[in-house]
Amino acid sequence: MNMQLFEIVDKPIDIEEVKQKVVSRDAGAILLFIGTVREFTKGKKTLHLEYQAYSPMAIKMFEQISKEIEERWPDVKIAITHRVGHLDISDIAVVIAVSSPHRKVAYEANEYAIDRIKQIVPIWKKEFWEDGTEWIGDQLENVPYPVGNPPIMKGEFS
Amino acid sequence: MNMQLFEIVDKPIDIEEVKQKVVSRDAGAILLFIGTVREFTKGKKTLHLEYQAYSPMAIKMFEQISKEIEERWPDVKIAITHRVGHLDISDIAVVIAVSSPHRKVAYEANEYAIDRIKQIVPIWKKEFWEDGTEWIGDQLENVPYPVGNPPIMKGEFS
Amino acid sequence: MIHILLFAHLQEAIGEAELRVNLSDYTVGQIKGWMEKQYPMLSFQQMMAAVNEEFATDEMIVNDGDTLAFIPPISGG
Amino acid sequence: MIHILLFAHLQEAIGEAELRVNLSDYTVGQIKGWMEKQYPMLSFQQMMAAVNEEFATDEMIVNDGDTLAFIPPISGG
Repeated sequence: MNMQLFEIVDKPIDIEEVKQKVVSRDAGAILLFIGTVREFTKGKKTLHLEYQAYSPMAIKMFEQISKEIEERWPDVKIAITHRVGHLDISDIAVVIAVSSPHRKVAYEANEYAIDRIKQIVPIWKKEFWEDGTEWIGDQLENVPYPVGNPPIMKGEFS
Repeated sequence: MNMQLFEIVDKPIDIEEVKQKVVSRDAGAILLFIGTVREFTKGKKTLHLEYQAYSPMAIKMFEQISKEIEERWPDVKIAITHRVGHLDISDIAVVIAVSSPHRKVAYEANEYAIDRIKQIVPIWKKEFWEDGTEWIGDQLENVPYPVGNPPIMKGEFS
Repeated sequence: MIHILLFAHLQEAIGEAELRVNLSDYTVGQIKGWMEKQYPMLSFQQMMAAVNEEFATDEMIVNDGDTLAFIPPISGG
Repeated sequence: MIHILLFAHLQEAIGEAELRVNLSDYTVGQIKGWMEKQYPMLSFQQMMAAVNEEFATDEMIVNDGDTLAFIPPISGG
């Protein structure tokens, strides 16, 4: 079985495979977040997407998010797979699997993971519309970074 | 494709199948809650479980939960499958699939669904330990019902 | 004639999943009392009940042909 | 010699995914200034950067053999 907990892939993601990585006899809850390509964003129709990643750094950032989660919720297991390349509407861009003895923590840790991915993991999305294309960043969806610094936690520069 | 959104089954649950029921071109997030059989609860070792359901009423209660969610979060789609019969450690007891254009709502609606399932859906779990068995109810895990009334919302008796 | 459905520990204690009894037009609360007389080791007063698959109060009348289910504290999910 | 990695709109605008330049021992901030001279249509001052796959401040010095990646606003997930 593939036991790399954090992956960037250029093929469709098998959600069952990501889930298997967090299965545990101690788990009472497994929470899977599946990010899918939405057709309409603010009324604008997306034809398809392209994702690009700085893969080795993205993996390191996934590991850092995992470490942050372990500090907050020690009993949680987490696995993340993000896809790159061409994605069509309803295709899966990312799967985050979290297992925990109790469900409340699974929801919290999973949501924490996706929020942090959107803050610190170097992955970019290019939207293809009927009237053009654009690499998405703070222009449309994300908050601009504070000057000169990413919105990350202290200790990351050590 | 099986499009019954709410099911009680006596075979292993296929999470991919439950997920497919909520796939949508409008969805940016799909959240799957997977309830699994945990080996230890409060230090006590579970050997296996048995679930029993009042199936037709359980399906009605799933539909009611869906209706409550639709009122609160109109863009959400939801599907629920619960398994009954003999379950071993790590087996899947329940899968709740929620899709939504935006992720925040997917987390909220999914957690709402599992909380409500534990309040109003007539399903019972029997624990098998090394030293005995017990049908689980308020004795161990759940809050006792207020006298004479289930903890449900107004309007349900109409 | 009404149908009474039993689940979980009730089903095991009584040894039946379903009873058919001549208790039409009694209330849920009255039928609970009757059950406690039949099965003195079991307690029904604080137990939830459903008539025809909908939660029911103790005051609800159970009509001929109805199904009354006793719902012990649930533990699904 | 240092490696500069370019992604997203930077990669498309410059037409390269990687540059090799003789800018060892300069700071990230100084290299940003150099890039803006080379590519006046692009803005680097407020952009995040990473040295050897770790986020880096403008004051960090980039050594010979290091990899400096410019990280435009991200949009993964």
